[in-house]
Order: sequence, then C-alpha cells, then structure tokens
Amino acid sequence: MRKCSLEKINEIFAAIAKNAALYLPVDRTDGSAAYKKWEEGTVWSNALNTVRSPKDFFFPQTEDLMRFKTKGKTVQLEDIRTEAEAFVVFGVRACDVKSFDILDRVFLTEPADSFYANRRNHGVIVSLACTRPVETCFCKTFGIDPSAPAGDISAWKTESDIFFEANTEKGKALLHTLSELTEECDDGAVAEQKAKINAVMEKLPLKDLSTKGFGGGKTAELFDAPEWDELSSACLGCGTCTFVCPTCQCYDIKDFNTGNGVIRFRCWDSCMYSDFTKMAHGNNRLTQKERFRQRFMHKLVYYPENNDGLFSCVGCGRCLAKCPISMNIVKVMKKIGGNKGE
Amino acid sequence: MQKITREQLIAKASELLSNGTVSQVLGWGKGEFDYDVTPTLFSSAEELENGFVFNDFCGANFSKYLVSKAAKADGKLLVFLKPCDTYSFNQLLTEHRFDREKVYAVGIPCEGMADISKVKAISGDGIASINADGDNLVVTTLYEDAPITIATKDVLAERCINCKSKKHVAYDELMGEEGEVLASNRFDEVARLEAMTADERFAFWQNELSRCIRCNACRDACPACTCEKCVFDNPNSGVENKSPANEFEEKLFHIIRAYHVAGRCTDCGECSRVCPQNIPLHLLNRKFIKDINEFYGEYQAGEEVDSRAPLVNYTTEDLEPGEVFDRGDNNA
Amino acid sequence: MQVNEYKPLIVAFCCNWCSYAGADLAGNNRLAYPADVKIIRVPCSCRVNPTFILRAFQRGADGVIICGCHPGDCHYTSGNYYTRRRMAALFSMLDFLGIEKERTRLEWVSAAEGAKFAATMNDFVQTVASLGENKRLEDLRCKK
Amino acid sequence: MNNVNDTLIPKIGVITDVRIDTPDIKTFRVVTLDGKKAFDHMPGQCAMLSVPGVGEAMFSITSSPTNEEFMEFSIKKCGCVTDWLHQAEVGQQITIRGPYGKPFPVDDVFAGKDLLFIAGGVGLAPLRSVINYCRHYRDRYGKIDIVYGSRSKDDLLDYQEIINEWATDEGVDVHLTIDNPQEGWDGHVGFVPNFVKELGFDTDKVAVLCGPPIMIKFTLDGLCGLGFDKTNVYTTLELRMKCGVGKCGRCNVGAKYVCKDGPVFRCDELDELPDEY
Repeated sequence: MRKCSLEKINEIFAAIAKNAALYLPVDRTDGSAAYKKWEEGTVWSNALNTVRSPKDFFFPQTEDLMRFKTKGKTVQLEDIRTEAEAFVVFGVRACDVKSFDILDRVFLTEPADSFYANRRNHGVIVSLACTRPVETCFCKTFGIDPSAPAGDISAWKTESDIFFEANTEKGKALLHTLSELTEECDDGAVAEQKAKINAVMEKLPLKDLSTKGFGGGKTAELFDAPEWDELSSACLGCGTCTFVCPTCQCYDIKDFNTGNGVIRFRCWDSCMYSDFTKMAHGNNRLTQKERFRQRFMHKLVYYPENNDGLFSCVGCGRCLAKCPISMNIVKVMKKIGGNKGE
Repeated sequence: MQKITREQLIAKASELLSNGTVSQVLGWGKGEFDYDVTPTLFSSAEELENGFVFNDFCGANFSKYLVSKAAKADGKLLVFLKPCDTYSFNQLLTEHRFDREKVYAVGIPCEGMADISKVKAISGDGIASINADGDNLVVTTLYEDAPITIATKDVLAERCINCKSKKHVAYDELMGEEGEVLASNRFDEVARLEAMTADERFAFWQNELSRCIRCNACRDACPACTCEKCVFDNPNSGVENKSPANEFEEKLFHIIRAYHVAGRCTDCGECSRVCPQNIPLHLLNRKFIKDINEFYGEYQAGEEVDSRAPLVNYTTEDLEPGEVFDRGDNNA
Repeated sequence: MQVNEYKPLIVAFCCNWCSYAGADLAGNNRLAYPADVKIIRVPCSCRVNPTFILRAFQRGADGVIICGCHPGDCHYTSGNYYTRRRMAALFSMLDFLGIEKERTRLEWVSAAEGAKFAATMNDFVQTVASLGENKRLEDLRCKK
Repeated sequence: MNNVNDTLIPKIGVITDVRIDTPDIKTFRVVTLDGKKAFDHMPGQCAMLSVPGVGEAMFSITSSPTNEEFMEFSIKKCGCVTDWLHQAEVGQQITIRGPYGKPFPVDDVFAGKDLLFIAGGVGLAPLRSVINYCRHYRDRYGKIDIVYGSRSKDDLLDYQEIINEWATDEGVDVHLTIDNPQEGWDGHVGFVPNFVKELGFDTDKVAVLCGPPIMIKFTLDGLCGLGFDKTNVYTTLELRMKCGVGKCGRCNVGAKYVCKDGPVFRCDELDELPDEY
C-alpha cells in the first residue's frame, strides 16, 4: 500500500495526466458533480457521487459506429473505429466499479462488442472508498463493500492522506508511475477508515434491504404479482432511472442522414419508453405497467438467471434521488419479493 | 408548515369516499424517506391511513395524471389541487384532455413546497428524518448528533419562491382559505438574462443545456405536453432523436418543446422540478410567457377555461418580429 | 491568388401566392440577388414550422428568412397573422439563447414586389455575411 | 482496431434478383460484392439487412443453407425498411450481417423423424429454408407433410416452387388451403387450424409452426388436441431487434433474448416465458 498527502493531490493528478487523459468528479454550477477531464486548476469534488454514472466512459450515451456513403445504387461502408486513447477514471465508488462487471458480462460476452472492449482495454479505474454514504445507499444489499472498492487501483481518503493499493497489472503500472509522489505504508490507517465506514453503514435506513425472493427462476412467481399495477401506476415513462443507472445497458441503433452521407450511431435507449419494443406491426409491451415491470424484472430476475445469480443493480441510489415521482427499485423490492411486510 | 394537515385531507377524502361522491383518490403516497413522495391512487380510508402523506415535499402536480387516470376510474376521481395545479387543470380542460365530470377537484391551500436539494445543501447529506415544526423544518442526519433547524422559507423550491398565485382557479370544493393572485418576481431571472449580451446568454445556455441527458422527464411530467405521439418520438417527423447527440440536438429539443407549450404553459415549474440535471427549463417557458405578455397583453394560461392561447390568435395590429428587437434595444 | 470570399447560405421560405411570385418577378426583371439564397416554396408562410427553421440551420444554413403576403393579403385570409406572432416569439427565443438575432427575418413581399424581394435578399445576405458562419446552431455532423 | 471483427459492422450486399411473390411479398436474392454468399447459416437463422439512412431490420433467411450461391429473403411490406426494399431494383446495394439466432435442430432432434410443417401467410418464409434443407437431405428424415394456408391463392408464397418441386417430391405431401373460396381454386378452403384438425396427423411427428400469432395459438391447441406433445412442436418468434446478439435488450422476454436464444423455440419452452411476445 502506498500513501500520499492530500496536499500533493494535484501533483498526483498532473503525473497521471501526463500519460493519459484523467477524468474525475468535479462540482458543477448547479451544485451536482460530474466527471470532467482534469486540467491544471481542476478541483476534485467532495461529492459522494456524480449524477451520471461513469458507464459513459465505456458505453457513451451516443457513439458513432460507422459511416456510409451512398450513390445511386451503391453503398460504401467506412469503418471509423480507432484505437481509444489511454485514460484514467479517478474516484469511482465501489458501487460503480461493480457496475463495470455487470456491463462486461453483457458487452464482452462473445460476440464481444469491439467498441466497448476498446475503451475497456484502454481505461484504468482508480476507485475510492466511500467516506459519507447517504440514506439512498444500499450497495450492501448486493454484497458490495463501500470501504473496499475494487478497480485497477483502490484508494482511500482520510482527513490528511490518500492511500492507494494496486489490484491489477494495469493498476500496478499506473501506481508505479506515481512512486516518486507516494510512499510505502502499512494499512493501519486504511483499516481504521474501513471500520469507520462500516459503522456508518450500520446506521443506513436501507441496510436491511434483502434480495431474498429475487434471482433467477423467479419469473413465474413474480411476473404476475398484483403489486406491479400499483407500483407502476404513477410512472411517467421517462428515461431518468435508466439513464442515471450505472448498469442499464439497452441501446438503440439509428441512422442519421447528414446530407452527404449516413452516420450509423448507437445511443442509450430505455425499456421505459413506449416505442422501445414497437415494431412495424405491433408492440409486445403496450402499457407502462409492462414496461416498468420489464426494467425491474430484468435487473432482479432475468439478469441473475443468465449471470450466475449476479443482480443487475449495485445500490448506488441514483434512481432513488432522481425519479420525478420517487418510484424506484427499493420500493419495488419492498413491495414484492422477500422484503414484504418487513 | 402547510396550513392544511394530513389528517384533514384524509378526513375529507374518507368522507367523499364513504358517501359515494368519489371512488378513488389521487393523493401523495408515503415514500422511503420523509421527502420522497409518489403520486398514488387510494380507494379506501384504510389505504389513506396507511399510505397518504401531506408535507412540505408534496410538489407533484397531479393535473396531468387526470388525462390517464380519470378515463380509467370507475366513478369520480378525487384530486387535491394546490393553487398552481388548478391552472394546469383548467388548461387541460380547455384542451379537452379529460372529462370534467369524472373528476372531483378539492382545492387545498399551499404555503410553498420545499426543495430537498436545498435542504441537503444546508443540513448535509444523509437525511434521517425531516419534520415540520411551525415555520421550520427539523432535520436529523446520519452524521450530526443534534437536529438541524432550517427555516422553510430558506429552502423553498424556486417556483414557490416566485409563486404567482395562491388563488384557486378551479375546484369543486375548497378547503381552507382562498388566497390571492400574487405579484411575483418570476420574470426577474429572465430579465437578468435578457440584459446580458448575446455571447453571455449563449454561454449560459450552453452550460445549462449541455447537461441534458434526454431522459424526457421534463416532457413526460409537463401537464401541457399531452400529445399522443411527440414529434421527437416520431420517426417520420424529421426531428426524431433519442439522445442529445450534440449541442444542436440539445437545443432543438428544448426550443421546440418550450415553443410547443408556449401560450399553454401555466408556469407550474414541473419541468425544472423533475430535471435530474437541474437545468432551469422554466426559464425558457417564462421567456415565452414574458414575451407574450409584453407583445400581446397579459395572458395567464389556465386562468379561464376556453380562453384562446395567444399563439393561436392574432390581431391585425400585432407588432412585427423585427420590432421586437427594436423595442428591446430602446428598453436597454 | 484570389481569396475565397465567405458566402453565407440562406434559406428563404416563400409563400406560394405572393413571395414566390415576387421572387419570380425579380428573376424575370433580371434583378440580381445572390445565388446562395435557396428558396423553398411553401403554401403559406404559416406553414413554416419552427422545426423547419432549426433544421435549416442544422443542415448548414447561415440565415433563414421567411417571406409571406402582406398582412391582410393572405390567400388563406389570416395565415400570415399567425406567422407574425409565431415568428416574433420564436425569434425572440433564439435571441434569448444567444443566437444572433440577425440570422432570422420575416418579410412581407407581394407578387408585384420583385424589386423588394431582390433588395431584401441582398440586404439579408449582407447582414448574415457580416456575422460570419453560423456556429451557434450548427450540427457538425452535417458539415463534412 | 479496424481489423477486429464486430458483429454490428455489416458487409455490403447486392440484390441480384427480385421476385414478386404476392401483392405484398417480394423475395430478394442477395450476394456480397464479389458475388458470394455473405455467410453460412443453418435453417431458421436470421440476418440483419439494412438500407443506410432508412434503418436496419431482422429477416429470416428463406433460402436453404444447401444453396451455396446466394441467400434469399421473402419480405412482406409493412414498415419503413420493407417499404424501401420493395421499391428497390436489381443491383441495389444494401448491408447484411449475421447469421443470428438458434437454428431448428435439423441435425439432431429432426433426424429420422416424420416432419410436419404448418405455415400461414408470410410464415412460410422461415420454414422454406428448413423444408428445402430436409428435402436436400431427404434420406435423413421420414415423411414430410406441409400444411400451408393463406388469405387467397394470390397470397400463397413460393407457389410455383410448392407445386413444381415440393409437391412432386416423393414422401412429401403438400396440403394447401385458402381462407375463402376463389375462382380457379379447387383445393381446400378454410383456416389452417381447422384444416390441420381435419387432416388429423399421427402424433409421433415433429411439428414446426409459423404464421400469425392467432394462427399459431389455435393450431397449437389443435395439435395438442390431436395428442401432440409440446416438446415436439417448434415455432419461431419475432420481436423488435437492433443488435442481434443479445446486448441491446430490445427482444428480451423473460430471461431469453429472441435474437440469441430464439427465434426458434420449442413450445414447452415458450410456456416458461412470460406472456410478452
């Protein structure tokens, strides 16, 4: 384990930014935080988390896939893929780090998505242990320890210092470039920090939320639960929950005619949208209830069924904070499944 | 603290349910925390007792729900309307978006609703509880030992600071006392932007709109956005898009959305309330309202049922678009 | 060597009954106006949906002008009165967003006003040319 | 980077033949720019065709894998991509990627069995591939029955092929029906589900169903009534798809992705899926 005084944090950032684009959470004018590219003078945010999850780094909201030129009856295809630039995402919380595992299982399963893989191969994740979890946090429900985040390098911040521990070859290589700015240390301070965080975790209102009653094989039991009507009743059908979610990965592929060619791009899509499953001759999910149910069944039943029981939720709490009508996965889990009546 | 209490509202709703006036109640449902409230349908006194809340975080405007919920309800639907909600209610009636006969509207007074992000900015994150105590909110958090007392007026939502009216323009029954139309300062921020140079304004909006994630929450929450199929969802419209692919698409969406509700927007402020990225979308709507007021005379959408919106109306003496700017220059 | 002079691309929406005929007359009378003005004929000036204007900018226009019958002369009685209100609100909004107000214009041109049409276009092209390229409502995807 | 294959990046294909089958169905023959088949496939699999600027859509490959020269797609006009394709001419270039989905189990489950194919309307398109595959490897399979119905004689897909090739094959029985009586039609008149019941097949066959949802529902009921076991009945599903490889999430029903785990499903597998297809 290596440590560095927080006073020297900008030197650390400068050293990282010398070799790779560095992204870290920065406070914005509206009071929330977002990942921004670091440059001299950028101030690292103290916010617990960003409004948008860092899934953008690997699966951006819009991404051009290829271009076409058409002339008469001919079509020419231009492969516009290029090697991604090396980049470092700094300060990713434990929940968001876990979301990359969940996305990996979708995008890196054969046939692997080369666009995602390209970014994934060139990105280094420096995670950061939480210091101040809030009432909307429930990562523990999904077995995530906010005091011991994964990632290529794990980091802990105390009042005075920042501690780093490399977990992967990529992480070791990056930490090596910081060896002049950091010094070897024991994990005493980190252990103390972990204990502090875990004490706070015990006070969180959602600490007892359980995944009991969910998981693969529960389709028949949960699909026709009468509670879906009530739960989805107020849903506006917007895409807020989907777009702030670190694990939602549905996308649409569209063509944009620029007037001198066609760009085929993909963009995030939401199963909450009424046209998500709409075909030329019909729609298999006509009501908002069906669409609402799809989102939660996917996270809590279908995904775990296909992925060894891993749930497609990391308990980051973004949807709790952002849903315009305050309907969210926690309320769903408390109404149906094993938390009923608790 | 709100002048009307949860108990009074439950009593009223239970009474109307039991005497058969209404079959369902559209009200605020209890959330996980003291501040997250979900619009909920209640159909019995027992359900109300267990799940109904009314506090300083009941900002949601129920008018739009009437479009879908009133049509489905068996009997009449009871809806609680704050003064600002009644304007949307009337506007939707003007546009024939729901059946008035299926709705029983109860006007309730409102002292302004709080914005949880403002509360958190003062108390810090990790809210454990929030309780109203007179003109204050008493907040306990996971991190502070002592409760924190915050004056409610310091954490009012932007739209409530600039409340345009405490008067109900529609109801079947009114609870509490009727208020007045207020002389609000709601156009001050628009005027401040107007006074900037074009470059400054451009930079301002570039910063704000660049945060848009095109979640459509503003559109889907807006009581004026009730098109069956939005142009932005229609592949044949030529402007369909699903993502803010670039700065142009961001602007296109927000200009057209604001434009489409211009003259019909009652300035209820839901768009800004629901925006996950805190974009001050209400300023676009207020700009249209301010312009319309100045160009064509004062007009408040939803004030009267069946009034004709200014952009679907004209006089032969209207000013020319070019004169708009000449006028502006004279003012400056 | 000759320096390439910047020539703005202008989209002119012209109503079928007056302004388009006015443009025709300008042509018949050999009144010159820049070839970079692309005329789109519309049944009435009030057919112009705000998305048309924004899309014109997206696709590379540097200025958009809408021409209709003089107030009171609308072929459909009142179409241009609606246009007047709509464009007043829209242009004001574009200005509010910091988009140069000189890039949009509404003019009344009758079928007999060939000279006015040409003069209006010349003036508008000159105004837009002085602003330079449209940067604030551009879509870079369409610029290649 | 550009040497990495990505399934989303298609090949350019050329339409080399357009056959008008019915008033709203055309069959397109597609090869790559160098005149070859774009890729190998198995019966029941699909391909993504696209017209740049218009859109991309999934179609079942109707030609048999044993055809090594080209692929065929029978496409009904019903949306923007199909509208566009219907006005395309020979020589038009499009894009093609695939193959997608799980094929019919022609080499294991079907082997040695009597086969019963039941199709309605454009539902014959996905079955044509498997029928021709089985006809090609005739000795691997038992008797083949084909029941095919459509609204009218003019709406029967591949009519010439059925009459001239399928019906003349040994061990292949073709039973055609149309919904309403029509001049010049002396065959059976009536809906497919009833026709199947009238014909009354032995239940030791493997049945393959494809057609409009309502036809599938009633035919399946009919087959079960005749004593068929659902584990011996196969059908194909169709949902909106974008990626073709189970990533974009669109065709997700229950824990299955129609593009990846389907489109061919055994009817007992369908019973386990939520009713959302």
